[in-house]
Amino acid sequence: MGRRAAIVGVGQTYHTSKRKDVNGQELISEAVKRALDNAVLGLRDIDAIVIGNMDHFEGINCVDGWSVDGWGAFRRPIMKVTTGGSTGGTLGSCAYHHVASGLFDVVMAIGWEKNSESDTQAAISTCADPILERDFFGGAIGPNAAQYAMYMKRYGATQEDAALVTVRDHNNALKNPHAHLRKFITVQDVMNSPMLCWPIKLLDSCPRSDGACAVIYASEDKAPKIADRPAWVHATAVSHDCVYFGDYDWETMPTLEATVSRVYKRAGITDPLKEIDVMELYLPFSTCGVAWMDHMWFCDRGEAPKLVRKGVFDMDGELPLNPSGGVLATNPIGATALIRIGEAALQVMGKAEDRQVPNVNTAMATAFGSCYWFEATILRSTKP
Amino acid sequence: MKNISTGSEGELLEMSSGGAEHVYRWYCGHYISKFLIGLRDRKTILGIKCSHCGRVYVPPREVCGRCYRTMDKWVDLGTEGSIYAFTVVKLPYIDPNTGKSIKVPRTDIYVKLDGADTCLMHWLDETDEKKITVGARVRAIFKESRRGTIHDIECFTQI
Amino acid sequence: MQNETVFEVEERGGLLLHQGVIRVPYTWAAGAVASKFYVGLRNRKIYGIRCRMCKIVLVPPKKTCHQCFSDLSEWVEVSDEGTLQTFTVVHYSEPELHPMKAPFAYGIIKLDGADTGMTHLVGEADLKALREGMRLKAVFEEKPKGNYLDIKYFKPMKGAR
Amino acid sequence: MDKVAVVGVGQTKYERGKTKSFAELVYEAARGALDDAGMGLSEIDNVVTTTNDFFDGRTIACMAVAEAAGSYGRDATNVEGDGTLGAFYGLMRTLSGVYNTTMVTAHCKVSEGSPRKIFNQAFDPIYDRLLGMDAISSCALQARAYMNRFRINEEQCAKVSVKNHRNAKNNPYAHVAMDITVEDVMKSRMLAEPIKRLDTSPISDGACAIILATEKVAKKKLARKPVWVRGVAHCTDAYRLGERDLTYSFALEAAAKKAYGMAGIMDPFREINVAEVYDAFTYMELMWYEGLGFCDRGDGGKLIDSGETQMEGRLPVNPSGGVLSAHSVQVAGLARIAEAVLQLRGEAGKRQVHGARTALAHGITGICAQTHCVWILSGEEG
Repeated sequence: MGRRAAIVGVGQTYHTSKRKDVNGQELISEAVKRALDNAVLGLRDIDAIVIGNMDHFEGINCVDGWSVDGWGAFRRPIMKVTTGGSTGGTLGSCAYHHVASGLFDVVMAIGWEKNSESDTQAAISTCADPILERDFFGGAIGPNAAQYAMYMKRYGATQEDAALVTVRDHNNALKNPHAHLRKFITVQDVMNSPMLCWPIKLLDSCPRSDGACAVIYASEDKAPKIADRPAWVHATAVSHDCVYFGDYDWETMPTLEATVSRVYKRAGITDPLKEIDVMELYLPFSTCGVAWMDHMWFCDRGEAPKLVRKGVFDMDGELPLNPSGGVLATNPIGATALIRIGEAALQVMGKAEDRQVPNVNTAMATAFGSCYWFEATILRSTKP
Repeated sequence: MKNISTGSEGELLEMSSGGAEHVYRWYCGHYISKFLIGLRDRKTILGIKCSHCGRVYVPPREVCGRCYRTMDKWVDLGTEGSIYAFTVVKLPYIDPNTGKSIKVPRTDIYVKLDGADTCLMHWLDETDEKKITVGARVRAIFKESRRGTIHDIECFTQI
Repeated sequence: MQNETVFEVEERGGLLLHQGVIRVPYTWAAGAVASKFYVGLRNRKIYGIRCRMCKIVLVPPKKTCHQCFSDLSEWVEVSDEGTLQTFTVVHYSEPELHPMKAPFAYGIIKLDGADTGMTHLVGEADLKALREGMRLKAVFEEKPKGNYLDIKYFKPMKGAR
Repeated sequence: MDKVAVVGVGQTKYERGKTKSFAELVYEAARGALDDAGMGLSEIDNVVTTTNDFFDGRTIACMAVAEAAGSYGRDATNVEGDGTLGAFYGLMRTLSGVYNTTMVTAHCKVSEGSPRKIFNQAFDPIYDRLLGMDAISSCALQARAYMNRFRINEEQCAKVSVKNHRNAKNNPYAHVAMDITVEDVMKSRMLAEPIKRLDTSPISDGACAIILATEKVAKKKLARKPVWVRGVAHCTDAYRLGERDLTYSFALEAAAKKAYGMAGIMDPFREINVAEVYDAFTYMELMWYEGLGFCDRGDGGKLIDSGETQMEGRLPVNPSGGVLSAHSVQVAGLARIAEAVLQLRGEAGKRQVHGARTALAHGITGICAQTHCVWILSGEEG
């Protein structure tokens, strides 16, 4: 039961604050073409497609049907999945299960967003329950700011610790030609940037971008014929427990813990710091790059600031995080988590160019969104 | 039909949705209705307890997700609790309800009501973050005229 | 408090119903291809785009052919006259959606020189006399705004049957 | 394809103005499916919800139903589109070797939003959205194109309405069940020619859930007779109406052919015993007859005239009353699967097609049914 599957191609647009030269369909088509080129495939080689975004960002219903106009999904099997910020993770997982089911051999996942087409905070606020929580939900910043406020109080972490995460990710982005924000910054720059939502400042926060990403998955028979070094999917996992934002327990981060424990277990990982070579984490705010690290089996509770200060997660550290620059540098929301998977795959495939971490055999990508919904994928250069 | 030159990058246009609005009539459901009527008629906050695991949920709901059992033990949580988390929103954004910018600063809080295991979201009447502390005791201030909405609580205030 | 959303509240048999509104404004980039189409309408010209592979002219134009996935760049001007492929006369009113008052007609019109149909309104017509195959001509908006209604509607041509 | 069975189904009654919240509706259906299967939630290892953000009036609409669908503590995911597609993803997860039992839910409260405006949002904001078309007016274009091409008359469409609304009287979950005549349909208010009030489906709220299980689990859990998934496929046509052949659904034909191939069906009209198809409008049922290969292209009208798709005919279509009798948008396709399952178990009550061994369930999504999904189910393992 179940077939093995691997990622064989990755394509993304360049990401920027506003693409006026292309509409959504045309933006998607750019990413699709690049993924096909990357895998040296034609559209006719694709057996099925999954697409996703967040509906209220562009106000387009049935995006799956609409999108085919720009990129030739004409007369193919296509479906749409969406889970908010984690949509990209959901897409990757959906494409993987398409292949693993044995029903399709080569499947493309497409994530996209044109955040410039609406007010991102307004659109994201509509994810809160309209009767009880919408008026009190200041977009995605609110809960994360509150979480880090608690974290600082409890563990003596500082705003500078979070700034180190921004500096790391932004400066990594300098080597990623697709990244949206590419400017050298320092801790001081972060500390001096305007306060958005205490203690989160402008540079602690992800941008909003226009962009698209496509990732091609292939079956165990097809993958080695398409790619020299496919990135094999060893495990995916997801956890979604809450209904209201007020339900979540930020001290224990139960959905993050559940997701990583499930995915580590399924991939046979016991010591991620040693066994995983690179991670592309969905960190929407720099503060998450501190507080969330406590829940990923890297260290004991409250120890994350020390790891960050020591540079454990830097490009030359023990476990490089976000060589691409991560979400802090690029954030077309429906594509963001799929870019994490795509970047992790490129690392395994040895195709990450200037941002390549040497000798990557195991990579992990995560997704975050919705009501504290986490997803994770583990990729390896070896077949499961 | 005649061919025309492809031309260079010309003007780039945008389409606008204008003031489009979408009206919804949401039934609050059997549990939230009771919760809101509690605010309206009794100036109290109702939670619900799972008789299997003992967790007390607010807002109340039909099913305890952990035990997957329906709940029927209503709990009167009163009006006081402590700040579990807060955030002072300083950057205005478009209010999806009105299409207009929200007024800032605005303090969103997560209140852990005494006796509850989850938090209620609301506003705090203090916008200076230096004067707000996590764990501070707060009390709900009710409006004089109440209609059965979450805004029957005007806001929370630090005791 | 400021920022409060005022719902209309109804109570029915001990259950509450809240009426709310979502008003998120959108601005969609037309992209270079659709922009060119609209600039054309401003000058009362209707542009299509040809796919050489599929040997078809697409109106309205698009950047990529939906059939063969090749990028298109060969612009053509098509006629403002065409043939009605199918239509419907709408009898209900939906003022926030409908650009015309009911009864009015929608049709799919294949313009001369195009291989695809264009959905649009049919105006200045005896609605009872509409027929498939009827010849129609575009009526342009006097003050174009850069959107689909810069063609106000298509009207039956004189003597069209 | 490895063997997967539907081991439990649950539906709410479909009505306009349901007072339950999204979560309460989904719990009713999901609990119903578990009870039907004789399972506890602990035996479910993953969940697929099916939602639409526009109908629910909130983005990430799946949030609201997480606990109710049983997502707590297990892998969960969400499909946006028809319930047949949600179920398809559930099927793929069940087949992947990662999971053994999948809960699939769908919910919709069409009555709470403005369905016409919501449907209009499926049109292209760059081009034709400003025309203000919705499901009725766009489908009217398709209805006329189809009817004109094949000389299908309005009375033939009306017969679908008469049949399905009458069948609905035997279905306790149906929303609109009634005895009407062809004349009643013909005299009902004209909405968008040729579509009249009684050619359309109602605005319904409701939820549906099904449980999919691997062969190993299905053979262990025998609270109900397992119903086996024998074939399933989906396909999408071009987006713009002017670029499609509106008179025939290529996407449906492609999906049906693939599903039939998987199930080893050569002659669908003779080998399928009951079909539940997505008849959002009367003309659709006739068009789907053709796309599904129940008759030749253009013969949909003749097939309804023949009476063979009536309850007593050779291939009863929509014994439940179909979507014309209950149209809760994302739910409707999943409800078709649930109904097919009840038929194959012999538990469809007064709407039972006697001796049904092979059933077809069909779902659509998009403008003028741009996407189709076809399921072939059987009481036999094959």
